[in-house]
Amino acid sequence: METISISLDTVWVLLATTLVFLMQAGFALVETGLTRTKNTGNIIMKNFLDFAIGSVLFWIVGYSLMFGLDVAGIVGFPDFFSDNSYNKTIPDAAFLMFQTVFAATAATIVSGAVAERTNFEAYILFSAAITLFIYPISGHWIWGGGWLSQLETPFHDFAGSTAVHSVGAWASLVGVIMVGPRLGKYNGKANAIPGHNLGMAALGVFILWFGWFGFNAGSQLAASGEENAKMISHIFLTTNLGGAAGLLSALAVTWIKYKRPGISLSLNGALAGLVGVTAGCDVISPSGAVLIGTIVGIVMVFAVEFIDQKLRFDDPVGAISVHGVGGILGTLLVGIFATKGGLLYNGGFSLLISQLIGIVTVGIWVIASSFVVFKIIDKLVGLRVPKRVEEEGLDLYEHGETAYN
Amino acid sequence: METISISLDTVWVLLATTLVFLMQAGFALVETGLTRTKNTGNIIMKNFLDFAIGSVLFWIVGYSLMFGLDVAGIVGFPDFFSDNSYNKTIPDAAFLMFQTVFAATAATIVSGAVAERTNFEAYILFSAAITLFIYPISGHWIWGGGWLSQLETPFHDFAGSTAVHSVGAWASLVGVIMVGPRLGKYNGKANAIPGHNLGMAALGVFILWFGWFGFNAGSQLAASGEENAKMISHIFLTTNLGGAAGLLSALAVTWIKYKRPGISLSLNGALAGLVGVTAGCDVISPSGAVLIGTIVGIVMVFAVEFIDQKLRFDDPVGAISVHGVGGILGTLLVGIFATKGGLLYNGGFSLLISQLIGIVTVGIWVIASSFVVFKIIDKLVGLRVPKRVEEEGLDLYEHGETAYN
Amino acid sequence: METISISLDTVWVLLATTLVFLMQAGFALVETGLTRTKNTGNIIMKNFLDFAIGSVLFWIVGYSLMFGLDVAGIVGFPDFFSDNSYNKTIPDAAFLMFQTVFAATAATIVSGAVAERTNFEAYILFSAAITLFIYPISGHWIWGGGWLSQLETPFHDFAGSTAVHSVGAWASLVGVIMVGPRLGKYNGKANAIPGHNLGMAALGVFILWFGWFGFNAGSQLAASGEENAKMISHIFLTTNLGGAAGLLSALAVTWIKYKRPGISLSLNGALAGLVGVTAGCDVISPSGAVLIGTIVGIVMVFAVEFIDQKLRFDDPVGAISVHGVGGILGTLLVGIFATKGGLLYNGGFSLLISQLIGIVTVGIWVIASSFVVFKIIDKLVGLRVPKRVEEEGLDLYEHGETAYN
Amino acid sequence: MKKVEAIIRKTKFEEVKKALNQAGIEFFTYWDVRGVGKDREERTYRGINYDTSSIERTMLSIYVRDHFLERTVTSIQTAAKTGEIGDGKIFVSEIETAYRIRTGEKGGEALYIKEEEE
Amino acid sequence: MKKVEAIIRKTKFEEVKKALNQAGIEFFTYWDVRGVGKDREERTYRGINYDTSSIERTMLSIYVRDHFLERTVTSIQTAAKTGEIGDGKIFVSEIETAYRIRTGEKGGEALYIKEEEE
Amino acid sequence: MKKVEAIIRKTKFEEVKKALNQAGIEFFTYWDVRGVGKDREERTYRGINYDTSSIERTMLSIYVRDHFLERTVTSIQTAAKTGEIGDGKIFVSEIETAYRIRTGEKGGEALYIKEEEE
Ligand SMILES: Nc1ncnc2c1ncn2[C@@H]1O[C@H](COP(=O)(O)OP(=O)(O)O)[C@@H](O)[C@H]1O
Ligand SMILES: Nc1ncnc2c1ncn2[C@@H]1O[C@H](COP(=O)(O)OP(=O)(O)O)[C@@H](O)[C@H]1O
Ligand SMILES: Nc1ncnc2c1ncn2[C@@H]1O[C@H](COP(=O)(O)OP(=O)(O)O)[C@@H](O)[C@H]1O
Repeated sequence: METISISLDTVWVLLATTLVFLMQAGFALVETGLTRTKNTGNIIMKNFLDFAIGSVLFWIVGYSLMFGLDVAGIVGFPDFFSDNSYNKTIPDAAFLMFQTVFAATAATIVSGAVAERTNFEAYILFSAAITLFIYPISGHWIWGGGWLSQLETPFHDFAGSTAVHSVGAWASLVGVIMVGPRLGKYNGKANAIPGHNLGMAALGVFILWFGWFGFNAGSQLAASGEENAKMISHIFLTTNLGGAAGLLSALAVTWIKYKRPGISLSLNGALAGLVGVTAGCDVISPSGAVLIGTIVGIVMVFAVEFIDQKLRFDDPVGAISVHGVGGILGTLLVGIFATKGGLLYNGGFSLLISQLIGIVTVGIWVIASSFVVFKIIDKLVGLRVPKRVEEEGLDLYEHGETAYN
Repeated sequence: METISISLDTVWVLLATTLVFLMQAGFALVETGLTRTKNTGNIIMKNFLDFAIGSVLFWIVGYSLMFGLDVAGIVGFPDFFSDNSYNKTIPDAAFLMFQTVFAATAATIVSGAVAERTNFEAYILFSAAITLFIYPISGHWIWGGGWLSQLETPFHDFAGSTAVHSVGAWASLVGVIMVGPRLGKYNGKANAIPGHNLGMAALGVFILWFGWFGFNAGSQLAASGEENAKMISHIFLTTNLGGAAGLLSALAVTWIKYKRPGISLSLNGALAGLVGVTAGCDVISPSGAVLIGTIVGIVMVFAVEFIDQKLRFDDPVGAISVHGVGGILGTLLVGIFATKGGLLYNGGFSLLISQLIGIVTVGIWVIASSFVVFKIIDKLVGLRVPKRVEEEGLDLYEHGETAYN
Repeated sequence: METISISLDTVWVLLATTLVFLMQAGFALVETGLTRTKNTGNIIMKNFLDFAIGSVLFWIVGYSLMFGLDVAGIVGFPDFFSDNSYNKTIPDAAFLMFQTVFAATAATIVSGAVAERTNFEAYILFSAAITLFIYPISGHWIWGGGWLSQLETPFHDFAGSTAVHSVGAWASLVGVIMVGPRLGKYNGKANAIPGHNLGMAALGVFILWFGWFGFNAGSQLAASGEENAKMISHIFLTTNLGGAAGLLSALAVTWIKYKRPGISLSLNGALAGLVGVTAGCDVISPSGAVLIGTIVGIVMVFAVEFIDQKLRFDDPVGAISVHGVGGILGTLLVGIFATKGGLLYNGGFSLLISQLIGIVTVGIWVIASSFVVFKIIDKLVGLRVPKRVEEEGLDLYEHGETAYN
Repeated sequence: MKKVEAIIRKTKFEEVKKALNQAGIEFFTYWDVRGVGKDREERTYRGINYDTSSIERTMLSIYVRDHFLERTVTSIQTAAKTGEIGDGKIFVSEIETAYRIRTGEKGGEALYIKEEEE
Repeated sequence: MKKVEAIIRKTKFEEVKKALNQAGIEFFTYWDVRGVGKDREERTYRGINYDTSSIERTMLSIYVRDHFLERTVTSIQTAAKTGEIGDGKIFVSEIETAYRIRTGEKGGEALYIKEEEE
Repeated sequence: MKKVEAIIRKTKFEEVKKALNQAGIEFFTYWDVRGVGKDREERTYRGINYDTSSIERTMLSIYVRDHFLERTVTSIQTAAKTGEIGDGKIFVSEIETAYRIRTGEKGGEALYIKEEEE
């Protein structure tokens, strides 16, 4: 390969890395915006720590577990401080950086779900575990040459609806259940605990959308040559249409269901749409993207209601619905909408089945490992802050600093 | 053309697309910052919907009206879901995406101008109309091979002072007049209704400036080859100097006129300067950019005062002055400052006249079509919210959600 | 050199320019977040003016002083409006733009340090001086072919730990001392004056981190060819690890020292880590980056305490500790951790000594020149606002506008 | 001396202020409050309806000498009225004494600028 | 007519509101305050410990007719109590008169909807 | 029992708090208010001058037993004074009764910690 192609690919991947990096800010804003003033500082810290810890641990350990020499299809061969080359085209450091910001994304999803009542130390430990091995192992199955990528019809998850988003969501689910709901959330009925700043949340969604172009189109890992140029352009289009359709459909549902166009659920809709098209952004048509975005946007609203009011799992930002439901559906629908191999395009059921296998096994892995990790952490430091701390705010008691003065 | 050049051009256009995309966040921040707390959620939603609706409709219809096979110089041949190739160098999807974010920019300008009293449904319908046909048709004249680009001395609007910004501003003007001023804005005298968060507005301006590099330099649609490399670098320089000069001159005017350096008008000054150099960023010298930025920045402040206090058109964020006055002046001054063809560079009057023709005809088109569209919408759903809703805030009554809790 | 390489390098530098540009927003957010509501508008204006004035003055004068034909190793030959080519590979305008956003960064550091009590006019004058000649002259020594780059073992400051950050910090130090502490900061003991919005500050840090990828990797000024591709990837990795380590170490120190994980100091830690690796990001290993980030993060916390409580210099945002202590240490540690020439890698002391010489001489230059400039400004317009203005807020009295309404 | 507390619509603030000024009341203090009253507006947050009847209001606190009481109440009454539910209330109570911090003046004097009235 | 001022924990607001509603108190006004009290929590900002004992509280202001006083106090008392330091206080004072802005009704009448009670 | 309401400059808050503490007043409540008074400062927003005389102030609300009244007033008076227009005012009114929510104690007892005073 020519060196100029390598250079262009490298530039592409590095710039995609910066875009994905900024998604950390997007998550921080969405999560703080949808929670209460008194916990703002705590959530910010969790988001920064996710990224900082993730950057260090993924580099030291996780990266090799994910991309190292395949061991029985299950895990990469551990190789601390990653001085091996896991990608043939772009420089190692570029590939590592791109994968690092992905790993950090998976971790950060959890922080919103368990916000406002989780012990800070407990959260840090869990966040470390997710980048250390939970995410890398299922990641290895999908992207590191592991068994899911060795299926006859390989599991297709282009940019991580399952590998990143569902992983974060399954871990969130376990966390939410084990930590329990916020005080006052369920007393007899489910109560609304409105977020303190929808402007922040909205900015966060814009920034996430912005970063998502890097997330999806960067996953091509190349831009040189006509094929790559066409592909990344195509991905831009499907990604954008997915987000737009998710927003519009969630808005429509809230408008019909609750008589008025809901703000925070529409924002979630955009994110759900983006999550939804992430798995298949390379193999679906623009119309497919609109359909997937629409389906995911609609289901997400019902999921939020179901999880919050029926199951009574307290997920303040809707992480499980957005990343979990969005991730599962998005991955599954690849089996239907993929222009090559999808059910609708006469591809039969084999892709759909592979997708289902991937979704389920990753789910089992993440639920099981998260459960064990949370249990251990609970023993070590306790998952939950004391009642008083939760009431008066984590900022004041856990950090001794308040966000607004 | 070599494939590596195509690849580089594609990367350039796609990254410019992400930058322009983020301008949506910039607009949302400026508009919410300069209005009141009680309408924050509503403005956010309008900005998201602009983009989501625009993304879908422009793809389905607007794109072909703008760039399709020229029909009598007036409009492109409609071709739904755009599977034709309208650009010879970069992939279709890249060109479509770049044009989509431009279309969404034109639409979003209106949301600020009519903020705080417009019926949400009415706004959505208007926003749909603008990306559906108002913007694409005048856009066709300028960029799609229509009659303005066929003039003997073609109308020159490199990145859209007229095609994008003035279009948004003319539509804003019609909207502002037809919707009427906010309650309490004019009772005997013109009253100040201070924006609720200048920090948000300032962040918005920074983000817009950031995005503007993509807006202007991306409009080159190419980066490969020495000529293109020089041109995009040149555009960076003129764009930046235009914004800086606009900020400084508006600041100076407020300082002299009102004795103190005004904050929100200086922010508008930066935007006006950026709008001003958008038309000619490729053909003016750096000094020309400073001069255009300065002129536009000065005039903008007087325009805000004139429109607000003399004409009594209530434009809470100054959209008409920034994008309209900035857009008109910027386009016109190309005829004077263009280093090839400009009056000052011995180019005679022919370019100036073409510029004038473009400004006027686009103005007439947008005013006329917006008027008709607003009239129809008024009949259908009514343009204005009830008094009570306006008083207590659109967030509460139209969305049943408040932004700050 | 092939034109496609030039094009790719240009694209790289221009995109890095946009990233660095956005750091202005990052600084504005950090500085407003860590100060009080009543001065928000003032700080925003200072940040905008830094950039606008810097863009104009650096283009007219500073650029040639920095990069013009070397005069005795001290300064570049002045050449107004810079129409010479100072860089052989990329177009002039691209190089000028990249250098402009760097110059503006140096200037903006000061605004936070002297926030909440400095006369607006005085600040503007000082900000002009820094881009006009203070920064360009020491910049010439380091990057413009001046004497520090002619040392036998040349002073190594890849992306500006000294050239940019320390320059800003030294000027801040002089400013902080000459302007004096805020009212109520020291009465008997040192008092806490908490910042008004940690959410803003956190977003600012995310944005700065984002921009830093452009700041450091863009300083390579090239991306084409395998060497460049490897180098910019490497820089991404070291930059990111430096920031992460700085954050984690500062967090750890506050946790131990103050019993609880501090929020605003951890944010400063990330910035200090980033400043720290800026000088050596190209020549240190990833582990070196972690070590430098850690050292700087730790020392920064003690420095904040020492400067604030022992020296009683009132630096509301910690600019001196972050950019000064971070800049000095980071530059010095290159002499130890550089994989070629560093003490630890058997390179002996010569690099370390060069680093020391650079640190000290730049310090002397900036302190001396800043002192003179501040003295003159003090005579001309006075450095400090009246007591009443400081008490009730600069927004109201200096701008006649308040940020929050 | 009396204390007049008025809970009014935020949107009526400017008018009430003007009316008070015209009635010669130049000094008062106000802040944002939330009122729970009859004018309930249902909200929906993420699918949960919550009848928060709380709407933003402005609380005015005005300390006046007795002979100013009537016109103070009347000014507010007139200017703050829309006739729709939710206009708010005015409450009057007794204040024992007042001090002007700047001068230390006590009692009624604290409430007006002596030189101006004479 | 009495004015009941209660300073309660922010976290107890919803419960207090419900208790008041059940006791027939449908109208009141509240806002955020900061309380300085015994429940000090030390803060550290950038290395400086500052003992700010101020904690966010909610102030309720409820104007009631005399025969409603007791149940108002009792409702708050019960619903706002956690038993830990910092639960807050309730204060009762006399109000001379009240006006309903919407109708101009004066006195006790201003506090209830006539038709409803009859 | 008395209620002392003081409207002071925001910038004087820390000093007033310290002065109150020294005078033995450990409990009080405060919040941000806007004061309309003589110290007008003209603003300009987007070219429109608007004379907003409203400036940010802090309202303190302190409930004290009668024998604490004087020192409370004096402390505030002294600590909040700058001598320039806009220093604010102090108002005193009668409180009928008080309750401590935590214990249900009533009257004067609600205002001090019994064990501590004895
Ligand atoms: N008894 C009360 N105590 C405290 N605040 C009250 C009381 N009655 C009304 N208010 C305040 O006045 C506002 C308007 O009163 P409301 O009863 O809704 O309208 P109206 O007076 O027109 O019947 C309420 O939102 C509440 O803030
Ligand atoms: N005398 C007082 N004046 C004003 N506010 C008071 C007074 N006493 C208590 N408060 C308010 O009540 C809150 C809780 O009171 P505190 O004394 O801390 O708890 P407790 O009543 O359980 O002993 C304080 O934070 C303060 O806001
Ligand atoms: N009669 C009043 N009622 C309510 N608030 C008042 C009254 N008089 C003064 N204030 C408050 O006190 C603040 C300072 O008072 P001002 O009259 O400006 O200064 P001074 O007391 O020094 O003459 C005002 O901003 C206002 O908030």
